Amino acid sequence: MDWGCFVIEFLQVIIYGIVLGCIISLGAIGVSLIFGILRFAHFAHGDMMSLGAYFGLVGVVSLQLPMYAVFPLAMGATALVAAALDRSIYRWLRSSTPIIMLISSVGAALMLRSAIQVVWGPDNKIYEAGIKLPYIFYGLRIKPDQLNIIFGTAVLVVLLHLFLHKTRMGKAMRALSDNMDLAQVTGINTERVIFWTWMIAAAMAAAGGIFLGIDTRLNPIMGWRILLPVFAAAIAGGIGNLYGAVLGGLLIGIVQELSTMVISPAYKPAVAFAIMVLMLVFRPTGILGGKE
Amino acid sequence: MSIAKGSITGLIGPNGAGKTTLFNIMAGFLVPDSGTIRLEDEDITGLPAYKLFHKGLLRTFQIPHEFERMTVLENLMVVPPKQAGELVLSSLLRWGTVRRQEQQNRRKAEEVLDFLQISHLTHELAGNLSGGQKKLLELGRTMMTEARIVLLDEPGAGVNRTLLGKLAQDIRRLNTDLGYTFCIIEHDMDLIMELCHPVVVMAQGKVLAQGDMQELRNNRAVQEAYLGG
Amino acid sequence: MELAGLLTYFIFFLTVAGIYAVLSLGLNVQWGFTGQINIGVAAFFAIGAYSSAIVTTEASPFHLGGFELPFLLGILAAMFASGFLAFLVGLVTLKLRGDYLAIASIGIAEIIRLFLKNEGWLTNGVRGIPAIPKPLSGLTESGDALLFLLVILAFVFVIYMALERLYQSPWVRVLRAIRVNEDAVQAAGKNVLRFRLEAFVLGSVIMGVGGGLYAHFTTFISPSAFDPMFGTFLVWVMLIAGGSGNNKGALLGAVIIWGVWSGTEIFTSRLPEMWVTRASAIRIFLVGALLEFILIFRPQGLLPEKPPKTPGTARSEKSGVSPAAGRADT
Amino acid sequence: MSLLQVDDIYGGYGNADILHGVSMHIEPQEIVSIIGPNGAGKSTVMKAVFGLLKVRQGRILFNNKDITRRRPDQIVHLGICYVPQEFNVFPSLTVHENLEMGAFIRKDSYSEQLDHVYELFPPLKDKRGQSAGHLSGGQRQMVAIGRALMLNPSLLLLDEPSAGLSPLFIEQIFERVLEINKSGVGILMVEQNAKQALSFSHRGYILSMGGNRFEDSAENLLNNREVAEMFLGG
Repeated sequence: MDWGCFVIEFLQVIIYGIVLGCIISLGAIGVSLIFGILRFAHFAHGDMMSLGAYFGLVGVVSLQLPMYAVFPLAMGATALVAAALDRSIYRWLRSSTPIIMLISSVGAALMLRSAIQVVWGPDNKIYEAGIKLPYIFYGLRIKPDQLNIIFGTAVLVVLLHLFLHKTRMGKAMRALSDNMDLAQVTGINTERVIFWTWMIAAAMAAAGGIFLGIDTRLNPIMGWRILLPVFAAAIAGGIGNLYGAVLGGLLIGIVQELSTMVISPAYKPAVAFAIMVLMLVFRPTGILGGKE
Repeated sequence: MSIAKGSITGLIGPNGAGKTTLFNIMAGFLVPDSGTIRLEDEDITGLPAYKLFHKGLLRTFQIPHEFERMTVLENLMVVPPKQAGELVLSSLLRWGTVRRQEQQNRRKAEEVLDFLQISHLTHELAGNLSGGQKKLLELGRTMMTEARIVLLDEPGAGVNRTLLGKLAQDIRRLNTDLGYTFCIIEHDMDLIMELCHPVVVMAQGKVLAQGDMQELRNNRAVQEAYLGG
Repeated sequence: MELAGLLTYFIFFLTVAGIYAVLSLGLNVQWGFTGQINIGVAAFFAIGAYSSAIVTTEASPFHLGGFELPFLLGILAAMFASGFLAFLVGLVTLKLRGDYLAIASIGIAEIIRLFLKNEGWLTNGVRGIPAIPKPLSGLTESGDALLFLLVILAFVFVIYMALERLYQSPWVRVLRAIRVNEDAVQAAGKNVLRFRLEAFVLGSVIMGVGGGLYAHFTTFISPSAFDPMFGTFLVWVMLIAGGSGNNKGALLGAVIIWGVWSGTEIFTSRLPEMWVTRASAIRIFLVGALLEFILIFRPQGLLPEKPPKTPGTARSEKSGVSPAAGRADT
Repeated sequence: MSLLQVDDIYGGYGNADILHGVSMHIEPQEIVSIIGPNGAGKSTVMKAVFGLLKVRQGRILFNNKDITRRRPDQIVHLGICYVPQEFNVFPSLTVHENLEMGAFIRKDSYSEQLDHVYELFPPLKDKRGQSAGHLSGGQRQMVAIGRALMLNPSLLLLDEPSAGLSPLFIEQIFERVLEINKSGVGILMVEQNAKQALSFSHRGYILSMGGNRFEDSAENLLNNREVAEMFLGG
């Protein structure tokens, strides 16, 4: 292979990595938000992504809605499920240890996944049949879907940034993430903020799930499979730090895809794991520095 | 600063003077940025806490670190070093040895409880003790092994008057009978006065003065440190 | 005939429950005694199964093998392999906070799963390893299943007794102390990391045994047998339902939850055709709900942990009058 | 009628009491300091008033309303604000956002109050866009006090406002506290820095071992030999 080809190939892989990174980022943002405020690793987050993807399926296939209308619908529906989950399960365990919360989120993950299987069945699903032709720039192929994913993620991250910095509830969320006790003595209704945190985290997860469904296929275990990269991204970026989560997501996505140039693609998830372990051992606060 | 062998050295100073930080460094819970710590001429700077323990340097905590879901007896029996039963295989295979050691340790623990006069609490869960009793238990844990020097972090905090008197007595008895060296952080000046000689005053991360409590009380700088500029 | 069928089913039920009991006893060492969260039980289970299978099977062109070692050496290999894996994982992760261990452990499980699937030379990939010898088979005409059940029960019994003895030992006493307050254990001169690592490895070794037993029971293993649902979550629910920290609880949980699981199968198999395919999902949903229910309403499980009796010549035990002693022992 | 009245309270964390019968009262528009040796339970009294720990026995009245055992978020609504000693700002929020958080529960417009706070602490105005975590200790204390003022409270609880500050800043902070008081806010303050605190308080309480030891006008306490000695035992 000559040098030019190699560069093209390399850039091509980087593009795939960015697409995957965007999807991972959207999950990692939620994991990071929840950890920042509730101090536990939310193991049901991947399955929330799956749920979002399937709600998207309802919008696309059953309701025949255009994609831009599907997103708010699926994100809203997933947010409601998250809120219900918090009200019915997590809230009762808030006073116990983060470890118990973690175990209960594993239970919640099981419930979400099996609920998806019951409703939609265990088979692979896709949003749209047919192959779209990629655009080609200087030999680089990029599909319209992939552009949409990158663009959509950027829009969502900007919206989230605006929410967190311009709205009262967003600022309160950041305040809670800084110091829950101080927020309490300031008179902030922490339960309400926590409620909103769940909704936002779940909405982001839903969007990530739909993108994942667009990029690959839908199946009930898709969320569980991507949970490890999502955690790895949140940790690599500095858990509790949103921009870190985005950066971490892109890092994990790109390195995972690049790794396929050297090792068997089957071991992609192992790469995420390796980055995470290296991070934990050498720089536990993550790239941008997170909470403890 | 130095702590003389066989002394009961008091460490006092206003809040934020850095006393507990100093303790944490001496006991191996924090690593100093610079400087050295020596235990009888041996450099122990930066050694982890569990290694210092085996060199005879023990500590207690300001907020009692009891094992709350374990009985008082178990709390004490965790401490003795080199227990055969702490190895999985010997627990399984050399049960006789382990049992014998356990009996020894148990006797030792019972002696300690007798010494502290809390043997009626032997089988109580440590979490159910009062604040003062927990302090005694902290002290008791240091008695389960041969110690050269014991760092006590506010043994008197939250302890009522009667129990405090007893605590003071126990510390003195340990000092005279068993030859323990103590270094005590304490805010209760009565306790310091009763027990400690010499007393070291710290303020803003530095040693301000050292000497007898009587002298220190009349020391201008010390008064200032406490009352504020 | 009806009765014989029932008996066969009963033997099968107990055999599987026994294997699960081994897994949940192993998890009890990690979570119950020490407070370590291992969400990759399936990995150690699988490693155990594959190790034992590989060293005991006849030569095959599809996977590594041909050692034809006896069953007990297979189990030994299973113990060694899963223990070694646990040692490596532990070295890296045990210094970190508990939730990081949890995250790392799902990573390990994922990697092991990929490994078993993709390294065909070793494991025959997704097609799995067949013809794993079953010990004591062929000795009687129809009693193979029963004999194997006895083997399993013997393992459960030995592991249970060993753990009960350990529970009385200074070793577990230190583990329980670490769970409550690590700093104070440090101050008492114990190398906390060493104890944690030992607990993690011991727990995983026991899970490895469970894997080995499973391989010889089914005589055929493939990666799909070790999915997280059966390999990890069910074990967690068993331990938490039975009572974390209590070995009897781990046994009881294994039997009861396996009972619930098999019981719901009888129920779901009567569902209308279109629902049968989804029945397993419904059952998993119920297991998840059961876990939440227990965590919220009875976090200590059916048989709560209780402090072990301290050995020694207790004066209070001799005289038997101390009221405090009475309270602590009940 | 006292603004705040504390009647013989007992309480602490968990089972062990730290307070053994503390009583005090604060009149409207008064500055009252609580001083005493370390471990006397000074901060604990304040936390008890603000509902941050268990009061086992005794009564706390605010404007004649019983607030014993109310939660902090309820107490805030009644017009008491609390400034903790440590970790009293949201470090990743800007100065401005910190102040906004202080007014979180206000439904009405608070821009006037915001201007008032910036007037009171001019340095904050220049740093309004900076994250509070990057401020100096003194500025952080200003943010913390400013945040508490956003609700226009009638009683302000300050837990060691001078802790860890350089002398210059201590003076500045105390001056501001005096000014806040002049605008009609009652102030209850825990202080290590006994002399300076008393020098601008109306009255003071001296605690020791979780109970009242002395209560007097600030002036008398300052000149009391016994008080000075008490800090050093005896």
